[in-house]
Amino acid sequence: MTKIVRETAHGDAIRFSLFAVLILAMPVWLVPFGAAYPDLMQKFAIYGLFAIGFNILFGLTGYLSFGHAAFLGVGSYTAVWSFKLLGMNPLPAIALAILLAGAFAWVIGYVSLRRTGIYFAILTLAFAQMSYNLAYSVLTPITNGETGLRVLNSDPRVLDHMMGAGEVDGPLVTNLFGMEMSGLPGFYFCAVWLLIGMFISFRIFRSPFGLMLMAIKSNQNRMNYTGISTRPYALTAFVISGMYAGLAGALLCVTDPLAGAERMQWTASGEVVLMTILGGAGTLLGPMLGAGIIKYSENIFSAFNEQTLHNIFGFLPDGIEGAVVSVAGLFVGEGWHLTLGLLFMLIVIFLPGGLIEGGHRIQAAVARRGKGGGSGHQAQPQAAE
Amino acid sequence: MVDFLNPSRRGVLKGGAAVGAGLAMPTIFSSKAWAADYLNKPTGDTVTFGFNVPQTGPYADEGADELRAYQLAVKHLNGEGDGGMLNTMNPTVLTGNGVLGKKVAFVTGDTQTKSDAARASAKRMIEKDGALMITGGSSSGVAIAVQSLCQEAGVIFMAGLTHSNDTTGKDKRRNGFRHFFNAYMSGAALAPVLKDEYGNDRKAYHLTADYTWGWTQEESIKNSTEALGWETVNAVRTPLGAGDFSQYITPVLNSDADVLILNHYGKDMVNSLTQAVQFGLRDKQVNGKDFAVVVPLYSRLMAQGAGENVKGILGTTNWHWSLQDEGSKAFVKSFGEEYGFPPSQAAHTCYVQAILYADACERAGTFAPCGVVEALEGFEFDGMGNGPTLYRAADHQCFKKVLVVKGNENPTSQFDILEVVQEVPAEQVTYDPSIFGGELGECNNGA
Amino acid sequence: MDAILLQILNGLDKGGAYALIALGLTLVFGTLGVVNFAHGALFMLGAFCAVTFNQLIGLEKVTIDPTQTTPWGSPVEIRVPMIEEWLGPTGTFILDYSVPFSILAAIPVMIVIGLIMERGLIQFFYRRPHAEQILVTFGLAIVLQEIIKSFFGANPIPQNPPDTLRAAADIGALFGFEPGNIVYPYWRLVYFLFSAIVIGCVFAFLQLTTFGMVVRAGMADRETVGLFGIDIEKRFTVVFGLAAVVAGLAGVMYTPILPPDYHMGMDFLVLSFVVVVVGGMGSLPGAVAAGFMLGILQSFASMTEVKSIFPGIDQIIIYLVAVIILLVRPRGLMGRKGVMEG
Amino acid sequence: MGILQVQNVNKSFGGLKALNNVNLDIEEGSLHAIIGPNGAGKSTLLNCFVGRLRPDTGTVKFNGRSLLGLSPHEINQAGVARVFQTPEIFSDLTLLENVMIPALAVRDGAFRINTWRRVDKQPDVRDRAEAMLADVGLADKRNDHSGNLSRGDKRRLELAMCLVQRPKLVLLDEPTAGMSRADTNNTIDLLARMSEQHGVTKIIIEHDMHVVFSLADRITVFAQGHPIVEGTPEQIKGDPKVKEAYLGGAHV
Repeated sequence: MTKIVRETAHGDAIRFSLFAVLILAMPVWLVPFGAAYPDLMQKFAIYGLFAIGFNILFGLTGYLSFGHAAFLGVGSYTAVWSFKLLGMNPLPAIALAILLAGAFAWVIGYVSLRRTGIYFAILTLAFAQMSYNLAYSVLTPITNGETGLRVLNSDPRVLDHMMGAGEVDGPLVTNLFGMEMSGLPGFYFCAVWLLIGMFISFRIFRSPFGLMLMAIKSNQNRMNYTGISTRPYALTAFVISGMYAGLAGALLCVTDPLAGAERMQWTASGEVVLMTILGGAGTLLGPMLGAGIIKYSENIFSAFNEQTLHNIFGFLPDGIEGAVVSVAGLFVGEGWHLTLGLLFMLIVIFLPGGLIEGGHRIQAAVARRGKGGGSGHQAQPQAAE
Repeated sequence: MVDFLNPSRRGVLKGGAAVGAGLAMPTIFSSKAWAADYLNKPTGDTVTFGFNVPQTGPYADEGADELRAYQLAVKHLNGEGDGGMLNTMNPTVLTGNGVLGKKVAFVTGDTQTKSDAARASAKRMIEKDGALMITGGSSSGVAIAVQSLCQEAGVIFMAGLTHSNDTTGKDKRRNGFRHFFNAYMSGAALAPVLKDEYGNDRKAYHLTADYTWGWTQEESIKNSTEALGWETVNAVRTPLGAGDFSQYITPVLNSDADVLILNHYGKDMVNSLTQAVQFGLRDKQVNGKDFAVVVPLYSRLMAQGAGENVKGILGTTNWHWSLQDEGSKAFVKSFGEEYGFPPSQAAHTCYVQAILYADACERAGTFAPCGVVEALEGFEFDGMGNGPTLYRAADHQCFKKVLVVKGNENPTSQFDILEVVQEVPAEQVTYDPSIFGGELGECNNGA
Repeated sequence: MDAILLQILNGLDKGGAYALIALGLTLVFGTLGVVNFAHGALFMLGAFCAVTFNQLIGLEKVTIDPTQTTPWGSPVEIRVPMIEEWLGPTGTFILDYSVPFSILAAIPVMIVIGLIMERGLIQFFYRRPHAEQILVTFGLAIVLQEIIKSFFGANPIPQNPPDTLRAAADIGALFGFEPGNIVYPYWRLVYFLFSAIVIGCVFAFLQLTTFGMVVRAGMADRETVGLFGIDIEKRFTVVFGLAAVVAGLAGVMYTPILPPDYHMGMDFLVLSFVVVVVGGMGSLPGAVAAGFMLGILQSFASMTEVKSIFPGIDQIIIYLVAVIILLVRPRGLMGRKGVMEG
Repeated sequence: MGILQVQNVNKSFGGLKALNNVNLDIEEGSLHAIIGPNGAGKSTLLNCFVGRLRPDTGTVKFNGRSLLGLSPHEINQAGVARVFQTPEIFSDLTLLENVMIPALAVRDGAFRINTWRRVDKQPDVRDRAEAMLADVGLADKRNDHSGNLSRGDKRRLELAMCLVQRPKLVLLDEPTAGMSRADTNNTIDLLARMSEQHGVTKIIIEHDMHVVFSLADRITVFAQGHPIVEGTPEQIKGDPKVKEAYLGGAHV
């Protein structure tokens, strides 16, 4: 059984500040990893938010949803429509996206939460697949189907025109009162939302509400006989995580005003499950970590080609180099899915609690190796193994 | 520091650099942007191309072939190998010593045949790797999405395989160029051949992939066949990736139709064609005529998947390795020597796009996108397969011969699947650029 | 009328494939308690057994004709299948019937694959949460399909049905309808019969053999069977092998209908899960019934007449039915209480 | 007028009559034991009290209010707590959290979105939970993981979870089943002490006669879905019908 790996509330302020510093300083410390370019950092922040929200449902409440990509999609489409109709300011777009994704999540959650376990998972999957299939075909007037919904110069953009910023010569970029939301400013915009989202997640984890969610995951039967009506709690968690997904979807469009239907596909829902578990479901920081690793491997591993491999292994003798390159070539470039698949298997087999659990284990091992008891650096009394 | 507050400032990196400087960013962000008069201006002795092809997903094989062609093109541009179509292109200023004195380097990315992933990958190549030009792709959705990204970022996009009218129609962009043909041209080229083969009194039944490309093709083919006097009995939309098409094929049997037109590509085409043949459609007689199946857009790679079922079935294709002009022969030879098999049409179009871009830079004397755009617009050339070709200025669409092909009845090898029935001259497929609407807009240098 | 009959045929045929895949999935779930997301990959591996078999028996003797060269410079090769050279007409016959013959090859291969999977990985996940089972088998599915992709590429590889079964049968004429209106490909009829036979065999095996009785008892109440001193887990390993064979055979026989590619398992995975859940997790008759029911409904939803009333209904029908059934019948058509609700 | 009144309750499953015209009246403040052989309908009756099952006919009134049609959490909110045969606790949480959850349920009701104040900064609830843990002798384990407790400690914890709600009625379903003798005795002591301190009404279903006779004020004996005898422990000990119910007929 996986147990909830938890830190105590003690030290949250430090933990959060550290997190904030790490996020805001990403453009610096990611340089040696080759990941310090705006688009990837934006993706880290956005998918981090998505996973953090998903974790509130899956990690805390224990409901495995296979349909959260639908809310991401709803958020994206809402945001782009807000750009088209209202204007390129991201704030109304985000507000509307969160609201609409929340409403959508309420409807789907209300129906799906009548069931639990795999039946719940399949219900959410069914709703998401219906949304995706329709968005790709019949709903093309709303979603622009395969090509994806974009902002055009001919769109009304009422607010922009009122502000006298309606005529733009060149591409339409979202801007926050004149500041363009692409490149690094775009990243920092997402990062601020990530920090807000993370802060709320901290509050939920430590609140009585969060405790109720954990209790639902732990023993729903006991909850019923403890005078708690579990379904509204689960539904609230579902809607909150749907709103996070809507926010993430809106941010995807703030940094890149195009909403494609593929982001609603079931594989996209599966991706956020993987992110959460990879980092550690039910932990505060795990989902962010998982999101970062998956997006990193998607963007960096897939970019390797034979040429880059030869550059990397160029120091080896010719014969060996050729062999190493052809073996390594199986795992990168067009083979990066293989790496991803192996990574999942290894993590689930050996670290079911995710990377955060791995960290705890190392920490515990180090503590044991140290001066023995009483050194003050022992595993937290609450950290479960 | 106030630079990025000015809304007229464009460019992904410029704004980034402003904040970057404020935070004492590493030079990676600032050095390029400040010195440049256009985005990603090469400062060293290399110039970077970005090859954005599907490496995973259903079009991975096509993507792999595209990548092979690009690598070959880079070799030829840098003066390695036998030079391929560099020797046959006319006119050209390329000499095989790189472009504008710089050696060509390249980076690759995976589009996954998804607009989101393709844009993320293209952004990486632009933002991180400093690519000046993005090229490749195997679907229209991706092409349109990446084309508009390149427009906004301020680099050149040389489309790979994309067949929708929209790419150079309502979604055309000044920074984007397409060498591949489109659905309208397929219809225009196919119609006369259909008339010769099947007469002008036919009833057509369309099965159409239910997404944008499928719809544009259905419309184009409908228009050109109805102009022949054909009647369209029905047009049914099928879900993308339906797998089993039997429930869409059986109604064809009971309809009055005597021609089935499959507006499918990729796996959908392989499956629907295989299954249609199994249902005996090709052996059927309706209204006293032999029933016919037509696949308006053929790809040799995909046709391989349908095996013997393609025999005798008409369609169009952009290029085929069996063409006997000097350019095609040279390309097939150098590709075959390098990889041991002939190139696909996707490989051809991608190779040509890379060469054309390099040539345009050389002629313009700059890598600045606006200069390249100017050099490519209205450019006429020959010797790249498909005969004399025009890159039309009004919509950045290439006009050249379109091949009408037929599934080979007696293939001599596994690559000999299609035979060319007719090379339809460019005049016959040329159309008025205004019919599809859209605006090219201004070119964008990205800085 | 003809149209409706044809759509029922289409549904039976599609339903046969769904039912075969779902059968193994639910068998594994009911016995081992494992949600196997790699089950679609087994279907795909089965299909590639047929491809490999075909390529092996189709091995060609290559003679090079140095006088001619291909346009890309290499000499022209003349290829003759060796099996034809050795066996003459028998060889040609085997080549022609390579798909049905590859069943013989696929059964042992799939058993071995199934056993390796179960002993090597699945057995460690019996008591792990379903979410972890889903993830690890999903990872396995990706790995398997990427391996296939690196050997066979991403494009579909055509497999032909035997020549005599290639055409379509005029079954309408047999029953006195107007000839030519109800025609159906022979191979699809074969596929439907085949799936019915395999389903029948699996049920007979479980109903009539002692082994099957123990397995069924284990599905109903694992602890009690364990109390009798029966090593139920050893039998479950065999059950996993059986499920792998059923999925594999479904894949082998489906290749002439759907040219196989590395991704076909994933394409079927979600659908077959929906089938299993609609039928009721762990219920064998439920899986079969749901498979055929969804297949037929899907066919009807694709009719132009229906689509003109509900646009896009064919895109969502399966999911819509799943939602309705799960809301009306909490545990699917024939599900048992308490299964998979934790 | 007792605190819990059961009148003419019948319940069948298919053709099987699980409860046959049951009438019961539980006196406030008493510890009422229900005993009987396996399959006598004891657990079915309990499930009718807590809202898991709904009787086919008859009424169940708690403090004069009908419980029929209420869901388990509503019945709990009305003041009925339940202890399960196997301790049902939140085994992923700490002991303190386990007890705080029912305390929160009392303070905040069946549903409240309460995300602003940290859970460990709710002194009212926390103090109450800690006092309760101290009461059952688990105070020094309050930050441990409850999943690792011994069975006896789990039972104590579950009792604490019920009692912290200050219910009017506690239903105990074989609270010592499967326990060691030592744990059973501890549990008996605890129950006895709880009766004194909290003065709650209790209904206990039990097989273990030792437990029943050392604790109960009144006993009802069930056989075949029907209460056959009711009385004080002394009366029950001597009753011939009880012997017959256990030794003859049903229980083989």
